Amino acid sequence: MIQDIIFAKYNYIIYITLMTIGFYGMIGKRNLIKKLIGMSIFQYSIFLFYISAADVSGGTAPILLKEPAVYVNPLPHVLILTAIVVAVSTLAVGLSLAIRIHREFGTLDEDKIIELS
Amino acid sequence: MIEHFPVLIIAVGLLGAFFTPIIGLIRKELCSPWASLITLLQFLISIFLLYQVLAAGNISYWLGGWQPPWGIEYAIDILNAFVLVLVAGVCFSVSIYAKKSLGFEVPGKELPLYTLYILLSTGMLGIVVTGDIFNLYVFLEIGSLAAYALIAVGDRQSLMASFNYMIMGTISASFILLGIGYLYVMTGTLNMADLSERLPELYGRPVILVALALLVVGLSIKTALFPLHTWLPDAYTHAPSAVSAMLAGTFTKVGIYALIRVMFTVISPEYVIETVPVMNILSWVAAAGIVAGSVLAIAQYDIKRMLAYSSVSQIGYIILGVSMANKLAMTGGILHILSHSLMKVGLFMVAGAIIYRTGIRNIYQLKGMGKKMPFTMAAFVIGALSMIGIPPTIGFASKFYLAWGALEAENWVFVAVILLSSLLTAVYFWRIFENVYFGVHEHEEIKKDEVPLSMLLPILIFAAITLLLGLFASLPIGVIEHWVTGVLP
Amino acid sequence: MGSLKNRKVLKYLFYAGLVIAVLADFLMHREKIELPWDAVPGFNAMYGFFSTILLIIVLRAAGYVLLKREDYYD
Amino acid sequence: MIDWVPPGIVLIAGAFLIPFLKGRAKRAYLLLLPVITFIDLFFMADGTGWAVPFMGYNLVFGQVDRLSMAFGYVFVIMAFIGMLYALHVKEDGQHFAAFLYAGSALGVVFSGDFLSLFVFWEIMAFSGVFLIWYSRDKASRDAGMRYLLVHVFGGLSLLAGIVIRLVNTGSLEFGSLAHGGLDSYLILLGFMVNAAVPPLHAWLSDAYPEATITGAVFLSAFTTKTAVYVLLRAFSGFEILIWFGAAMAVFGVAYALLQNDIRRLLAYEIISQVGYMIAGIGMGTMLSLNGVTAHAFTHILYKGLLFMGAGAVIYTAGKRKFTELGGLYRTMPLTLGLYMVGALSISAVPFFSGFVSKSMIVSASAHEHLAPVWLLLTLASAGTFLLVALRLPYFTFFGKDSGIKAKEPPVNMLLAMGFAAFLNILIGVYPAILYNILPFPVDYVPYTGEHIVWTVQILLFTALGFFLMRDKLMSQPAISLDIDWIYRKGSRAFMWFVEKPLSAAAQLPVRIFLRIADYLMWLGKNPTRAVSLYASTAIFRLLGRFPGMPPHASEKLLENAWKNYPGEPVKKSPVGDSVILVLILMAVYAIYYYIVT
Repeated sequence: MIQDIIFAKYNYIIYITLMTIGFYGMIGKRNLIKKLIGMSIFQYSIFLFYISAADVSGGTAPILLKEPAVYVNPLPHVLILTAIVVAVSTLAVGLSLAIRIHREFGTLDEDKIIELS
Repeated sequence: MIEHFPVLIIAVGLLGAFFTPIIGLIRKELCSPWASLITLLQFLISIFLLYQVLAAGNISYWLGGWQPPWGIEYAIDILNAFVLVLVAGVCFSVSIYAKKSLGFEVPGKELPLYTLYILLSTGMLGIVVTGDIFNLYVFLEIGSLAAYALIAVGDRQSLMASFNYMIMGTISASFILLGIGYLYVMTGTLNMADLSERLPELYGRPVILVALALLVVGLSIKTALFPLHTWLPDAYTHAPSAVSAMLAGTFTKVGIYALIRVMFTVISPEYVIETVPVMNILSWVAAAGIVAGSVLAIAQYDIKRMLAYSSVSQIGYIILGVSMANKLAMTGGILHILSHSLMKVGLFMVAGAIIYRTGIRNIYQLKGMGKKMPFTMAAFVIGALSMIGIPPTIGFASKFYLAWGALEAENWVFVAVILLSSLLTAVYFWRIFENVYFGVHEHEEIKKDEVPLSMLLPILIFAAITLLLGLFASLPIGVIEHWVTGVLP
Repeated sequence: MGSLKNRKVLKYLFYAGLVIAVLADFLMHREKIELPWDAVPGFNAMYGFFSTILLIIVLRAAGYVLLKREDYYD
Repeated sequence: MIDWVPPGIVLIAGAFLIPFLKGRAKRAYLLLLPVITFIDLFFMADGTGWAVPFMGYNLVFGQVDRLSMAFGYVFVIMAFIGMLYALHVKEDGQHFAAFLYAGSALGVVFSGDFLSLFVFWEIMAFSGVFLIWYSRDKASRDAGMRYLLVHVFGGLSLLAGIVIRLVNTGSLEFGSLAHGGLDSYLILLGFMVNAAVPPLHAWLSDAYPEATITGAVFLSAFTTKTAVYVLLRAFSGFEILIWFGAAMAVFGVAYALLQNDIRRLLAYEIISQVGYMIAGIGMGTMLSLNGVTAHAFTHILYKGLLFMGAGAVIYTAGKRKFTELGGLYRTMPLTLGLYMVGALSISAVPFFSGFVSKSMIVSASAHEHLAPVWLLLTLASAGTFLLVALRLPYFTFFGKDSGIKAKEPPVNMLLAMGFAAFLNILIGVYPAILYNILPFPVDYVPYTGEHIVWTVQILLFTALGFFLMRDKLMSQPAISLDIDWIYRKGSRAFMWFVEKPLSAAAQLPVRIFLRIADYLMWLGKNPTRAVSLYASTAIFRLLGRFPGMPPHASEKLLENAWKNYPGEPVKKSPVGDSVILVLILMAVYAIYYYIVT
């Protein structure tokens, strides 16, 4: 029973785990870069969710098929491509902010920055 | 040409943003007029769209000719068009104001600033114009990314404010994305109209509840609804004044628009009002936000920070009106989107003007400003009176409808909250009036020293509109009521 | 107020006025009696006088509590 | 076809022309505007005019009947007198504010619906405050601020009442409200603030003495009388008002007696006189309502005159306190004479205007056999005479010579006072002029033998009392405490309260969440260890010691284990805090949704 859930839906469990790790990173870590890493993990966990939802076991890509076959829903993949672009841009903004902060305050430790500002 | 306007409003913005750096490379000074031109175009298109919606009914534009639900649809009804005009109008006016203000506060950064400015404007317009829920997420992120960067060009503390906002904004967007994901998994469609048709069969499944909670929390962050407002005061305080003005007037409002859209169009009003009283809990949170925002505003000394907390309170008003979900309150809430936008943009521009001329931010140092900058301060007074809710300003009309709606709902606590917060608002603005008009400057002779016309003019226009719309409040109210009657049972 | 002599004359005129006012009340024809004291000649005179005295005395007393230095609020 | 314009609009719109005129033309215009308004008023047709549809309701700017006309006439006359008195003032802003103020008062009088009434009501409050602020000193600034706060409170109460009424009845029509119910009580509260009914009166005595010399003349006429008008329309026959009014009449006099500032004395006298009107409204008989209208009419004229006289003294002598004034009759005989006309009018001396109006209300109380009310009103009447006709002139114009070299005020001031004095005597001698415009037919005859004799008795014996005890009436340089103590002293406490405990309380939800968050963080440092800590604590509590270990050592061990829990105490992180808030709210929402379905 439990095995069924774990093995049949393990990707969903991983998505929840990743999300929690991401949250932990954003909340628990003082270093801004680590916070950003947490943020990225959090975002990517959602991508995993989308992809998992689209997956059909044994399905193929819905291109270049001559006859009807089981295929994977392509739309979530496309959506997630967009979302990945967004995530990468966010990370880029975040990292450049971190660089500016480091230049301005000389540290990336949140406590020290708050003391300095 | 005309039938392509819904997409043109976005295309103009995206192309405009793309060409800004190129124009900036030719001559830096051209960036600002270019941004004004682009936002003016968007403004004109949005006015035309509003006109068309009012005259000929809802517009549905199929991107690339693909029929929805396969293709992306831009669907415009009265609410969209109304918010479009508001957002585009504010973006245009502030872009004129921004020339001098940004030039003073963050000199030499025109090139990236105006690119981002146009992107932010376009992102917001995209959120409003689209009829596809995933598209909404994408535009939300376009706008947000531009906003993070724009905030970060402010003073020293703005970096951490922006960072905080970015983390919160990303969580918000991710929640929205996840919520959308659940809806998609359940229904297999992303088109809003299509979703609203397919969802009713699925009501009662826990996964819809999770999606709902994710969407509400995600959008609450974007609208800075108490207690998720924590990013807002820092961001508004430390961002350049023009950016604060624009964000205060538009971005949170667009978030509220999205909330209304999701709650009342995608998911049906019956569901969020009766089956799962989402609106019930939201209205209490909003009421808490109204009072807390006002109280925290009184405790502030920095004028921009005070205005930011005041925003928290006023956003509470809007959400309260929307979430009480009767016709009067809803009308009041949506009208308050307009009135708060007008007043808050005006007030932030005045704050920026004061900083431009004197560099003062502490409200107890504003003594004698009434003589130094008579027109600016007069506009401030009008905005503040509207904020308090004194006729004949637009703020009065919306608060009147809100109070009326609360009475209709027979919720006396909300009535008391609305009136009490008016008094608190009066308290924190009077402190400023007192200093501005009666405080005596000991040292120097005060000479009239107004800000340049390009800054003064938008300020005065906003004050004038606040007054004029107050006198002719029936105009926007009629438009809004039309939409509200169509949505609420 | 003019000379001392004038003052004296005024004073006497004033007293005469008091007496006449009370006396006239005795001769007055009353159209209707609405309040119990309408029939009592000179009631108004008494009431006017004593209410004045009362007002002044009570307020002198109240003044001890209510009156404060002028810079009280500063 | 519209052949007249709402007179309030004429004054308000006309005020906007003032800045464009100069010199003689401006002065002529200032006087002409009330005259035009008067002519406009004269041609107003009875009935309902100027109904403007607005947001689905009818706004009525021209509700004309005999009652509104009576108030309209006196308001316009007073606007003229006040403007004549203020003609020497050079500041356009003051004239502008005065016209706006008078115009909005007229607007209220001719409003037929609550919304336009409310709008004019607020304009009145906000333009009135400028007449105070133009004194341009700290005292007037502070007093004006308090004035505004009180009026905003009153306005909000009024608005709340109006909105409730709108919801309950669906109508905005301004009519009788004497039936009770939350809406009418809220509206009553709003009206009573403006009528300065104790304990809502302190703004009046606080602010009017700080107004400009000319501004006070306007202020004395409009705000309270507008309130009397609306109360008359909406609450006539509302019995509780009788007792409010009677108490108010005595209260006003009593407090006036304590004052050292001449205009503050007169301000408290307004409260007293308005008390008569409120009492008359409460009685609600035809005679009393006529009396209220008549008394409001004459009161505007004589109280204006008194404020003009006091203003003239302050203008030329530069002092405003009894303790600093005295002996001015030599140099200001004209002012004294004109002032005395006002003083005799307010004291209801026969052949002066107060006699024909005040006596209507007092007689009405007798007709209704309200003996205590009669006694209170008569007491107030005696006190008024004592104060305004005896004490004030005695200590200002006679008494010890202060050595101030005052002279007569400018001609326009004297003319304005003269005109007001003329009207007071005219009405006193020929009351039919006033009685003809009252709302109900009048069969009241003021000049009967008994009435005159009784009045004279009261007046003369009051005078006797004054001369016997005038030393006791000598003022002290002091101020009296009043209800305003609460907010004058309270405002500082309020600011402290908001800045410290209240804003802390507003942060409370956030803090509670953060406490939870802190705990979760603490738990998250080393969850297994934390759980084992809890478990071992539970065992210790149960058994009193750990198995195989003496109790003392067990306790020590446990204490150390708690102390050495991994990591330093959790530090706050703004970013992290916000994220935690999101998570907690998310959980709250999800659980809530799950429960309600």
